[in-house]
Amino acid sequence: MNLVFYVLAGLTVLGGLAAVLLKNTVHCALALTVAFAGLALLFLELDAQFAGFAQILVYIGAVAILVVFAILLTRGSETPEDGVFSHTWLAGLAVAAAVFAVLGWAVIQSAPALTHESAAPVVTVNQIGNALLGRYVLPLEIVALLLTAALVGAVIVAMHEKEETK
Amino acid sequence: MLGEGILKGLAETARNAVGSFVSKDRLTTVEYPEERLPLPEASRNFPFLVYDGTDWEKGLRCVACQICEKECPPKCIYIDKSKDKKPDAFGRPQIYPAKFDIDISVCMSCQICVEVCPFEAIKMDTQYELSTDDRFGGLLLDRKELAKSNEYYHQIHPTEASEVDAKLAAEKVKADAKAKAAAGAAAAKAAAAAAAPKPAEAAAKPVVLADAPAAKPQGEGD
Amino acid sequence: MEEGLKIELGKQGVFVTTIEELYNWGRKNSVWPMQFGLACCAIEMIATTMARYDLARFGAEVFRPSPRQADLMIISGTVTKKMAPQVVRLYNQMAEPRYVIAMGACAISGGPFKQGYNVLKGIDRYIPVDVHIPGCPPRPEALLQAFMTLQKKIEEQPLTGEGRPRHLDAEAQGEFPVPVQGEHDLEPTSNKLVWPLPVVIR
Amino acid sequence: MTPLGGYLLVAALVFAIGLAGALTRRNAILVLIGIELMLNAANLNLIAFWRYGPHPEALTGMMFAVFSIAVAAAEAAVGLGLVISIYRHVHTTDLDEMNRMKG
Amino acid sequence: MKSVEEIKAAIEAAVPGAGVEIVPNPSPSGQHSLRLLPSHAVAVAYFLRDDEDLGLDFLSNLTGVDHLDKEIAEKVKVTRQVTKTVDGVEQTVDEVVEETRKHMEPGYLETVYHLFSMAKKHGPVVLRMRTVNRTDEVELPSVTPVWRSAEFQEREVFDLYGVVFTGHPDLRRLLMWPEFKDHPMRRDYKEPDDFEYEPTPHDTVLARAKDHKAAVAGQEGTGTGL
Amino acid sequence: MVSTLDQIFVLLKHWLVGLLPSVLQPAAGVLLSVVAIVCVFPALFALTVLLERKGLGRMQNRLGPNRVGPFGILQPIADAIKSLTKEDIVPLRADALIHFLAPLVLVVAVFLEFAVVPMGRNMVLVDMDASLLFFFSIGASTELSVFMAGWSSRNKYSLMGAMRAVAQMISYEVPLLMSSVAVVMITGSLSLVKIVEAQNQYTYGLPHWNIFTPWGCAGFVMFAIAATAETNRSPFDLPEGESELVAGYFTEYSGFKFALFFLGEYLGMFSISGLGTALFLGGWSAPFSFLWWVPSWIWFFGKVMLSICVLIWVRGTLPRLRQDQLMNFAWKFVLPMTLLNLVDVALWRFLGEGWLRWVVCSAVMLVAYVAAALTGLRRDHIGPRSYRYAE
Amino acid sequence: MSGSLRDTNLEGWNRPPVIVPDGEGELLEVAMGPHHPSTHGVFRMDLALDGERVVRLKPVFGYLHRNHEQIGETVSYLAMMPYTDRLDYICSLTNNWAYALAVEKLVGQAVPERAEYIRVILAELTRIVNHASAIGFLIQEMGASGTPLMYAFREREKILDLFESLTGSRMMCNYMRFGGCRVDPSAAWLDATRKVVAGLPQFAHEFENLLMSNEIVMARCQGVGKLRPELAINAGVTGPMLRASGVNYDIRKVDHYGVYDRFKFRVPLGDHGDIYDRYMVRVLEIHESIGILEQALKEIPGGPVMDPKAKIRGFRPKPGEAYGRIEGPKGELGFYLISDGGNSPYRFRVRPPSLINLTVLEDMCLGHNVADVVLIFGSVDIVLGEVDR
Repeated sequence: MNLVFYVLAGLTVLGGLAAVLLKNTVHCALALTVAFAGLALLFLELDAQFAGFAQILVYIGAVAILVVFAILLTRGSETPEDGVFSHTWLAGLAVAAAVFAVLGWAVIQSAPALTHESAAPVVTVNQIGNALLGRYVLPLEIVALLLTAALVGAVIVAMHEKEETK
Repeated sequence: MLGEGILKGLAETARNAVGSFVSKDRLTTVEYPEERLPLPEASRNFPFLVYDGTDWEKGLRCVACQICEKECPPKCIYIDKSKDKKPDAFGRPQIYPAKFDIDISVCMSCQICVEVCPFEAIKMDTQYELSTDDRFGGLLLDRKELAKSNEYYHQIHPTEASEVDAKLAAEKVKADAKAKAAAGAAAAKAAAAAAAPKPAEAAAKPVVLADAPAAKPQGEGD
Repeated sequence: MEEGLKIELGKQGVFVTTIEELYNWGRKNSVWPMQFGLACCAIEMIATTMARYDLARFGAEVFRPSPRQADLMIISGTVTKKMAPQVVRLYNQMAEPRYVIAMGACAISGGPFKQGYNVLKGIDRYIPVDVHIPGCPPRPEALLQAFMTLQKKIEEQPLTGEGRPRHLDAEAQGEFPVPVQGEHDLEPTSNKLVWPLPVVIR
Repeated sequence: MTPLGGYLLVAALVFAIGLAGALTRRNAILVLIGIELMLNAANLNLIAFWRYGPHPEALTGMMFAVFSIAVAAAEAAVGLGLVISIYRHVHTTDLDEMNRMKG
Repeated sequence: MKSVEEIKAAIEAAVPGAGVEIVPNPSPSGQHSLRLLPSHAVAVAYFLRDDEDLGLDFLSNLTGVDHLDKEIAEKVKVTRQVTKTVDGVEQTVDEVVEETRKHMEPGYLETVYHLFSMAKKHGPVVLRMRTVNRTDEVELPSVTPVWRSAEFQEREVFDLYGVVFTGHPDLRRLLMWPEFKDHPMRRDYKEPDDFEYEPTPHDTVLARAKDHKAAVAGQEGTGTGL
Repeated sequence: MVSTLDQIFVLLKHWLVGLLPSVLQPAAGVLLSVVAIVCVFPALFALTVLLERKGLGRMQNRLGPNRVGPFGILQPIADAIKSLTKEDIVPLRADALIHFLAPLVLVVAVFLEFAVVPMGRNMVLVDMDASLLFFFSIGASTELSVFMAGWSSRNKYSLMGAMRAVAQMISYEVPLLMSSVAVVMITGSLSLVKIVEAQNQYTYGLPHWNIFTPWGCAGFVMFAIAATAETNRSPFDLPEGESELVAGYFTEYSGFKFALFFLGEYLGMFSISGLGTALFLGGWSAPFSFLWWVPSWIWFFGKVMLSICVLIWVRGTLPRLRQDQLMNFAWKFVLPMTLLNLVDVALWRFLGEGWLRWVVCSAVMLVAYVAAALTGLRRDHIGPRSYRYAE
Repeated sequence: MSGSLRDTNLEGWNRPPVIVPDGEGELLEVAMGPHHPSTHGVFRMDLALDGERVVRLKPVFGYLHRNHEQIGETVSYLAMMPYTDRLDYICSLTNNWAYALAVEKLVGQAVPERAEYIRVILAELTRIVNHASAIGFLIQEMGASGTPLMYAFREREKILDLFESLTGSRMMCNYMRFGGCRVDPSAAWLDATRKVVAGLPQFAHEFENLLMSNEIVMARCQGVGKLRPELAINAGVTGPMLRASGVNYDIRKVDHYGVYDRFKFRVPLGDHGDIYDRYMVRVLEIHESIGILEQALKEIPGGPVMDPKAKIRGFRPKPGEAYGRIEGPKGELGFYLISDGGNSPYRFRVRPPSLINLTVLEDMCLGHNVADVVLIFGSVDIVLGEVDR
């Protein structure tokens, strides 16, 4: 627990808050990237180099850009006149608050049981690679299958649209 | 094959880049303020007025006939005819331009004034370094700024100037002969008839003759 | 700084300069023109940037298509009444310090076409012009010479006091009103602040 | 507080923010943004547990997180693709309106 | 290439009632033209384009000409009855008197078409049409459906001369801005007063300067610099 | 002596850091390296801009800037003074904050990329295990700044430029990554330092650079194409294609923000050239073993400048592609070729030493290239034509 | 020419159907110009885009409308000659020729043989200048940072030097007169011209090397902006653009004006009518022009360059009218003059090839990309001075 942690945590939370609260959707998307960056830095703080960089590469490099593209393609950046929150926003907020209360209570309750500092594990990319193709080869294959399915699905959706416009 | 054309193009630019260090053909830049390309003889930019002799005011060939003013397509010449006559470079009394302005901010360098001038008085200059930040003062040339000597004319358009000189000399010879004849005739007349017109008028006559073409186009212009 | 002292220091290998000189040197040597051609003179302007005349030697070949990044607007050709509002708008979009060269007769006064119903009789009716080049079209050398005239003008500008450049003058006009295309003519027919009625010579 | 507790709290907070966003926003894309935040919160938990767990050298948590990132990318792509394709039909990304139009 | 007379005959055979007139051209160019009636012009145009022998598939040039109202003064010999005292008796005598009569010939706007054939490589065939007058009845049929090349040229004639082409799909001003009201190529167009100052004034400019001065003086009550 | 010269910057740094109390030493070391990077590359940028302008000039039979200072070398300084003092315009309707942040994000991200590029023996700011991944992940965030610039300007041309840029950068990032993965497969490490060291070996005095293998050569070509597209250089400079989109995403930028974009673009070029150098051209290693005595950083910067020169040369020659052609090229040609290249690398690895692997691997890539190029051209009916004449 | 007009339905507006996917709301409206880097000056296109695809294109003219025709009706016949220089300001000499030809037709003026040869030489040099710079600008618009344009202008400078030493001005030559030419070229000038012409094939070769087989140029140009011959004829398209669509129509061959029937030259024709054909037809025409120049320079006869009976000042044609046209580098350049006997024409009309060639701009651009629009526009090869006059 040091200053760096607090700064990063603050960055992440503020980014997240901005991402859900701001009116302009593009601003939301950019705030989201701030939250992603904060999280990635938290990963680095946790000595998970590979996961951190993967987080930046995938989330900032791809997901955030995709979101931005989607916003532009759907003209979602225009703020509707009758508010940006749905009419059931109160219920949603209540649910979220309840969830946070439960989670927070659980974390604080179990705090004494949680382990303290341990030595930073040294994880090389080599190890990750070996683990991926060794112990975790099945999940890897499944994820690969999933990604392929997603790819094919996306392509089919796009092609379908094209035919329709013609 | 894909990429072949691209490689050809790359080779071409490389040849030019390398060539620019060795051959003058491939490095065509003329570093302007220090070195300048010689202007061809026919080159033209803005008109100027030729004067003979040394005194520009006296030697202007222009007799303010206003043909160029009428013919100028963009109407950038302004001439005020003098009321009186002054002797020109050859001592003949002549109408002269009291005012001769050319607005070079309008002039289109077409050379039509030169073509129509019957007195070889207006010619094209090659001077092009005229840029200025003074909108009116710098771009409205008056008589004094326009007047350039015949020597200068010889310098910039040597062939043309010599032709013009020869032509003028021939005309002068003709005019002199005529004048002499006229004077002779007048003298004879005077001798014949005791009451003679004033000889000065007779002497001035050739000039009026030379002026004659001016009268015609003036009527045409409008 | 005194000139004498400066020369003396220069002799001893110490080069002294003032902020003013450095600033003027910088902007003088990096005048990026806007990629903006109007008519015949534009071809000569292009010819000036080409191999034989090579405007690049003065560091000015960076023709920026966007007015935001350009320093110099070369009005190369006839400005028609239909085009004039756009020219003024473009000038307004340029960032200070900005300069204008009126290239050729048409840009200065309407030139040979000035009697026409759709031709603006000189762009300096609406925007301030720094250098005028007469000619129809001016030779590329004339444009180079005008460019050097402009550089000289920049170099000699004091940064404070009388005669300081417009962008350092808080009271100077920054944006110029864009004329409106009316039913018969542009309205107004000139910007009286830029183009006061000249003193009549005759 | 222990470091792990801190991370877990941050993760819980981010998760709650994401949930709130997903539940309260009307714009479909912003709902997706909320979901992404929730996923990320989960990833933070995984990494934190791996780091402070008993066997960091086993790489389990980290692997889980990496897989989760990969899956999340697929999810985002498909989700956004669906939003865009729905948008082409109904010309809105407003979930309330989509609901009203049924179609 | 057929002569103008032959073309006229062919048109009249193909389009009954076309009412084609030959307008001779006295210049050495010998490009005589045919004047069409606006009511039959499009039919004639289709005929000219599609006819096997003519095949005038290429409308090269289309332009307008403005003819102002003309005051025509002609000398007419009139026989008048004059009462004269002839031989002391008042008599009514017929007398032939030459008299200048002035009458206004209404002006009109004219369009001229130069047609060529790309397939047969001949031409030009010159057509012309007239409007009724210059003010309110200025409509002519558009030939854009026949020859696309007329599209912009007709717009230009509309812009500069004010001829309204009926049947043109997109008749807007071409060269001047849309708010502009006048037709500047008409011979009676008067330019707006934007005079400022001319260093080399000439007759027309001086006249405009005078007008300008008067206008400004009338507006502001003070004379300006000029 | 030779090794001192080679390590002169490292020694200098150690000496300077050694002057400080030991508590501050690690931080000071990093700071010093950062300062060095922040100073050296902008200077290189100035030099490159001048080189580009003069080089293009030479290709076009003219001289290029030569008036400001001797041979025009002060030209970049004048440009810098002008750009930094020029008025900074934020359009009225623009999103001022994002408009301001965009160039900063770009420059910061690009500077970060230099952290992992080895610029000489022992000359790397951070020698981390996953440095290649770091490089790509930081590179990915430059796209965001481009988008921010285009979107916040509220200009149609800017927005279109930004969309093009982002689409192009995403498309070419995949082949860029894939072609680098080939090297990773051979070296077995994501660390750029290790990758360079693996290439710093010589047989008969010739280096073991990756480019001198069939897969490496193909990979390098693909990498070069993708890198050109990634940095928006001609012939892939569509996002700022001035004949179509005025100035692309930075149309509305003026003054120092524009200068930052300009800087960011060139720094991107340096960093990606540095990466390519490290991956395929042997990084800081000498091209021949007998040249071992030349300091390593000279080789590195020499190679980077060489690739920059090639980029300038290409820029001076080629027109640009169209957006859809660009995308097709990425997805239908470059990406399949890089994927095939991975197979090729695997073959190389398993065929073991000997002539066989040279033949097989070369044949695979060549055949694939010819087949792809021919079918591509035939599909689009593109090719030279003959013309007929009428008398 | 393939097919006759009757086979195709050309009634009015049969443009390719425009698919607007989901109503107009989706379209992005962009006004390209009047200040845009690739509009060759001050031209504006109002585009409606679906993504990057063009679904509507309306050209807007008049930003360089300099009232040429009105000026022509107020100044004398001779004074109009320098104004014609400024019509198509890249090819002033062909403009001179077209105007001189129209006036000569109007008054029945004959031209001495030597003057005809000089006119041919100057016109073909102008054609080379125009085509080279048109290709240069086209490739420039394709994004080639100016190198081909620089090469084109390098050659142009050489030709402009010739123009200047003959006529006195680089661009605005004002050289031709009714009944001949203003000055007689010296033998030295002809020699210099021969030298320049001898160097031209090498330039053309270099240009071709740089561009002709370049894959990027081919990919950008082939199959883009196709123009059918029927539409081209109907829309009055002329010049290289028409010939690129496969229509054999060259006024030099059709009208036999000047002395063109004495030279052997061929007319290159394209088969596809796309940008690449337009570009290649221009390249091939450069070669043909070089051929004509070589023949003309070899055969040029002596004699006067001006009909001695021709009048310069006080030129008042008898009432009548004439339409004279030549094959300008951009297409059919015609002048239509009506004389009422005064010293300025009653009606002075320019038939601008550039303007009329733009009639089909929208048809060629629909369905293509913005980037293609720029190229298609560039391949039309216009000069705004002539479009707007």
